[in-house]
Amino acid sequence: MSDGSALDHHSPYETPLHRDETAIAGMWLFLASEALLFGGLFLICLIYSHTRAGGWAEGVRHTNLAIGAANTLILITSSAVYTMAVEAGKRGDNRRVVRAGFGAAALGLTFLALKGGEWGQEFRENLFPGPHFALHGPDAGGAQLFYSFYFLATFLHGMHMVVGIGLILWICRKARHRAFSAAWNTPVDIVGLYWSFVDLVWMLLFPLLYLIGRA
Amino acid sequence: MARIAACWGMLVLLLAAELVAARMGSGIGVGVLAVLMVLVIVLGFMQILRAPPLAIIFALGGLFWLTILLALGSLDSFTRTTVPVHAAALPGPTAE
Amino acid sequence: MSGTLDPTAPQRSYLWQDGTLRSWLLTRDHKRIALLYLGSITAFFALGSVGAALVRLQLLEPGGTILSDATYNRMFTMHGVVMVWLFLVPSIPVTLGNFLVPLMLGARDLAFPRLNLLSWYLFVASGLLVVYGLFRGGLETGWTFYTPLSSEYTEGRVLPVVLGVFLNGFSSIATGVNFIVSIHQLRAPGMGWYRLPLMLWALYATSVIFVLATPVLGITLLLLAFEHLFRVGVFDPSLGGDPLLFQQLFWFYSHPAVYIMILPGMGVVSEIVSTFCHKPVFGYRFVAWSSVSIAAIGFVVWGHHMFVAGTSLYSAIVFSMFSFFVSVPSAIKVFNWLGTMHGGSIRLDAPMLYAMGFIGLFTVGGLTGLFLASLAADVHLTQTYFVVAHFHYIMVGGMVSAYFGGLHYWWPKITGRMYPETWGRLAAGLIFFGFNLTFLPQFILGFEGMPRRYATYPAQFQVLNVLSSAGAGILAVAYALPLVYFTWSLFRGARAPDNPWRATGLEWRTASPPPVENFAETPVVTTYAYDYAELDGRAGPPGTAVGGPHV
Amino acid sequence: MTWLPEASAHAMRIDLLLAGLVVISLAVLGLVFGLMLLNILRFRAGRTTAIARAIAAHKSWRFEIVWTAVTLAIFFALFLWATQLYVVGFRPPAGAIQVYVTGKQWMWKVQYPGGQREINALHVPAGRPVQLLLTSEDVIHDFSIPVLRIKHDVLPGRYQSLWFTADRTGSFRFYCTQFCGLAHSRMTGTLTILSAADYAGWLNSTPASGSLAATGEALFIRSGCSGCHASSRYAPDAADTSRAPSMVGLYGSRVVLADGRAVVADAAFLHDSIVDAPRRPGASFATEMPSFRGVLSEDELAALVAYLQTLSPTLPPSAGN
Repeated sequence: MSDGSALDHHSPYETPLHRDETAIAGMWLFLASEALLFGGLFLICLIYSHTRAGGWAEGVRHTNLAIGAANTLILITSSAVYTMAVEAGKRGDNRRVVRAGFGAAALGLTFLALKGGEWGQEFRENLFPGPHFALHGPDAGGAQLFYSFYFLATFLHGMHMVVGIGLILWICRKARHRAFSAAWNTPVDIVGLYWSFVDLVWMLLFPLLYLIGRA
Repeated sequence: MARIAACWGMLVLLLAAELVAARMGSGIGVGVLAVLMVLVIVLGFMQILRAPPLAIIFALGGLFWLTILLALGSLDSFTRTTVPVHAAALPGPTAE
Repeated sequence: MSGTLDPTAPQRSYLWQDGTLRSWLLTRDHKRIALLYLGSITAFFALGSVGAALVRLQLLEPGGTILSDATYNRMFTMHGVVMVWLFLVPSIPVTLGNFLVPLMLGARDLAFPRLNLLSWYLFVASGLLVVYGLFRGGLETGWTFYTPLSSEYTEGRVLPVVLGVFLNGFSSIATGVNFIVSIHQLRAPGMGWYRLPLMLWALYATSVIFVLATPVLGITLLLLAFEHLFRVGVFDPSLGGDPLLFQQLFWFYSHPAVYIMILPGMGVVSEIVSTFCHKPVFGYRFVAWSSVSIAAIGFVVWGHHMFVAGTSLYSAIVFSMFSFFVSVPSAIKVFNWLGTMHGGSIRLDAPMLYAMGFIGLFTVGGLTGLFLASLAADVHLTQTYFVVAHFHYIMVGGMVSAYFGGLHYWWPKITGRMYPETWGRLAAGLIFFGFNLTFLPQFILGFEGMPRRYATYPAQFQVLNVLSSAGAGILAVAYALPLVYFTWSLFRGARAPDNPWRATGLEWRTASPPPVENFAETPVVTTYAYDYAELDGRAGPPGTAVGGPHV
Repeated sequence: MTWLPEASAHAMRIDLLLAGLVVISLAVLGLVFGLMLLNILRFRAGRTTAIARAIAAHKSWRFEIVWTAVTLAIFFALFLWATQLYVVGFRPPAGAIQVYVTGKQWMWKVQYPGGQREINALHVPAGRPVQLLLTSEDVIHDFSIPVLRIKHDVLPGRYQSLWFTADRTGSFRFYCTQFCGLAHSRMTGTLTILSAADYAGWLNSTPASGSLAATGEALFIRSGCSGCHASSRYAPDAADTSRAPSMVGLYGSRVVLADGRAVVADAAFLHDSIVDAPRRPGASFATEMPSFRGVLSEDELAALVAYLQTLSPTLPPSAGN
């Protein structure tokens, strides 16, 4: 794909358009697969937030809403900024791709930094499940289930963020070498799909981890 | 550019509404708003309607199977009657 | 293999275009990747077979003298994990599928060639990780990893094995994405959906399961790894967690995985039966759509693994009903294969023998599946040797027979050499006999109540166990035979013509073995998939078969 | 090998269902193999004349509808039949005897309403409904009684119910059928179905709880003795002494040692034999007993010896060693 709009000799495609459409469809299929990956987590949440409602809600109340809400705002903005890169890519404007890409990646890193701070605080407060778990009482078990879920879900989402930031930086590097043109910008588009998907997952995790059951 | 700004604005408003709904204790309200946010992202940022038709099929397929997972996966837990064992009861009740 | 290098071949086949090791390891050619896969899964098949052999040897004696309990438990776990994830799930899709999908579509390659190579590397990495875990420390949880045994009570090497299987999932997803997108986007001009060979319908359905079920296994194993690492997690009963939730998630993948294993086999059998009857597949559209409906309904039956696990009555009833539904499309396929044979011009070459073995053994497996879908019968039979026999009939009797049939059938195309026919038939017969001797007694053992995964057993079960072990010995010899004569044929086999079986299908329209680009020019499809009249017209009147289709 | 007996009316109903399934399966198998054979005989290449194949290809949908409909109908009938027998398991009758069964790696602890306890053994009366309340102390086990055609997984943290009305006296085996770790295959026991009078007698003669012998019985399982030594008169494998001598009736019997001496197996002999197993002439056992010196404390040895003494019920237990 490094040689831009031309098809290389081994390519199984008729035309560049055919190839690009195929790549985008392939990405959507991969995202469908990813949706099922997070689907398993959502199932856990759906069940325990009903069968262990008390402990679950107690866990929700102990999350840091300020950081969570700030992170949501950051991620919304990051996704919007990267979508600008996609638009710039469509026009073949490599400079804007670089600028928007770096902006989106920086916001992503901010998200991770805040998340890391939140984790650190939670570790200090002994909210990581285990024998020294901070919460006691009849609902402590459910709260531990919540925090197992919380740490795994945020870890998995964080890993997706790391991969996404890596992909964005890769796009920026290519764009600096003026790799994209109005005729060929599929990688920018595909990374955009992935980044928006990571954003989308957070839009569902945020209410599940911070809001529902809080009041 | 205007599209992106509009979507961003909508998402921020929805986030604010979500926080208000959470304060009021309306779990359903929060859920509806979250789904709206997802829709804004899928339609506005990912532009699914302008993707190849195949992409729409794949997305709907993923959604369908996700529904199966959630519906049938939770069927058992929501229809089960569980008799929990309390730690004190483990050695066995002496009088029945 | 350089002994068969033939520089005088008229076309530069994919095999000898560039013989360096580097060119093989960095290849993007789907045909070479298929061969890389073939080598790897053969090695894993051998490894899994060693596990099976040790298990069967141990069970010769009620007291189980050759292995300790701990070793026995590790061996059946090793057998299960290796066979399921490193052989059965990938088997047909990654070898025959990788090789054939572009050829059958009339395309130069799969949609994402580099992703395809990546999937092989992921597969090898996952295999090595699993093998490392299984041999450095071992694991004794069974391939199902039920919590809390696997998370909090085992001393085994859960992490490497689970992470290996997790990686393996990404390899599956990559293959699935590649197949689905290729079948949508890379069909040759004129090849409509109803002109696709049934093998492609089957692989498409398989890929849907790859893409949509595998991620759920991934998240399940991550949750398990978390719980094992920190000794506390979402399935932990001491916190009020529900270990059955692990089973729900696990079987959401692992039941459809059974259809990952069997659907490609059905595709292979459809191709073979049609070719060796020289007749279009009876009820093409029904066979095609039955693949899709098996994949779809296969997603909603997983609960039948849990009828005695403590799930609710409603859940059990719903899943039992769906389980009956899923066997309808399978029955449709069996009847249609028989309908294809009716009025055909049947040749009993080795691939056809394997295909008929598949039909017979798969039918037994499917029918005994009804026993297990029937709620009250399942209560008595589940978790006994009845279940062991049932799924071996599907996976080994069915799937492995189809895999061997497919290997024989496409061997001339893959290597450009014919295998020795007599040996092929002998091996097919021996596999059928050895298989039945191994697993028929296990149905009775299961009814009698012998639980599975027992290192020792009451003496009353010994006779049937000895019979079963004897069958396993025969089966081992039968599986080794093809390895020997396939290798022999690479050097001494007769040169294969382009279309040795007088089959339809685009893969037979190119050279054996195919050139790197697959086709000299993009083929154009003008007729449906199994048009033997058109084929015979093109090739002139058939010389070998008297009963050719002159209408 | 004898056919698996049916020890309840429910077991008979399950066998009827299984028989129905077998009949249907054999019919379908006969059809499939028969058609395959017929086709091969009639349509071998070179043996047949051209038949109007095109017709078959175009008229296929009628056949498809027919065999799809027939299969569906049969399946639905089977579904109803099997489900109705399964639902019964969820409705234990009022007034059933409730017995608590706890699974633990790798043994079954059984406790009766009157306080009697047993390890790896379950005594029930014939003709009266019995409800087992099952739970586990560690991993998932499964309590399976083949002669009653029932089983249920045993989960930590909650009770599962399994009920039956046995109608045939005798001793049968039950198993753990959910893989539970190292000694999974040793986690079996004996179900003894007694007549109502025998059951009452058994309840009276069984000590209620906490005796030294009961502790010893638990040790006998936990230390791995039960893996090789038979210890139950009623167990189907009581006669199986291929691995090690049976403990039933050992106490008080005469034992010939390697040097030809014959001694009476008294409490001291049992104690010393556990610590260092004696060689016996002419006996070839599949396993060799390890030394338990330093493995078991004296308290534990005393309990074990007390337990072994109860396996020879005709003799009075000694006053310990």
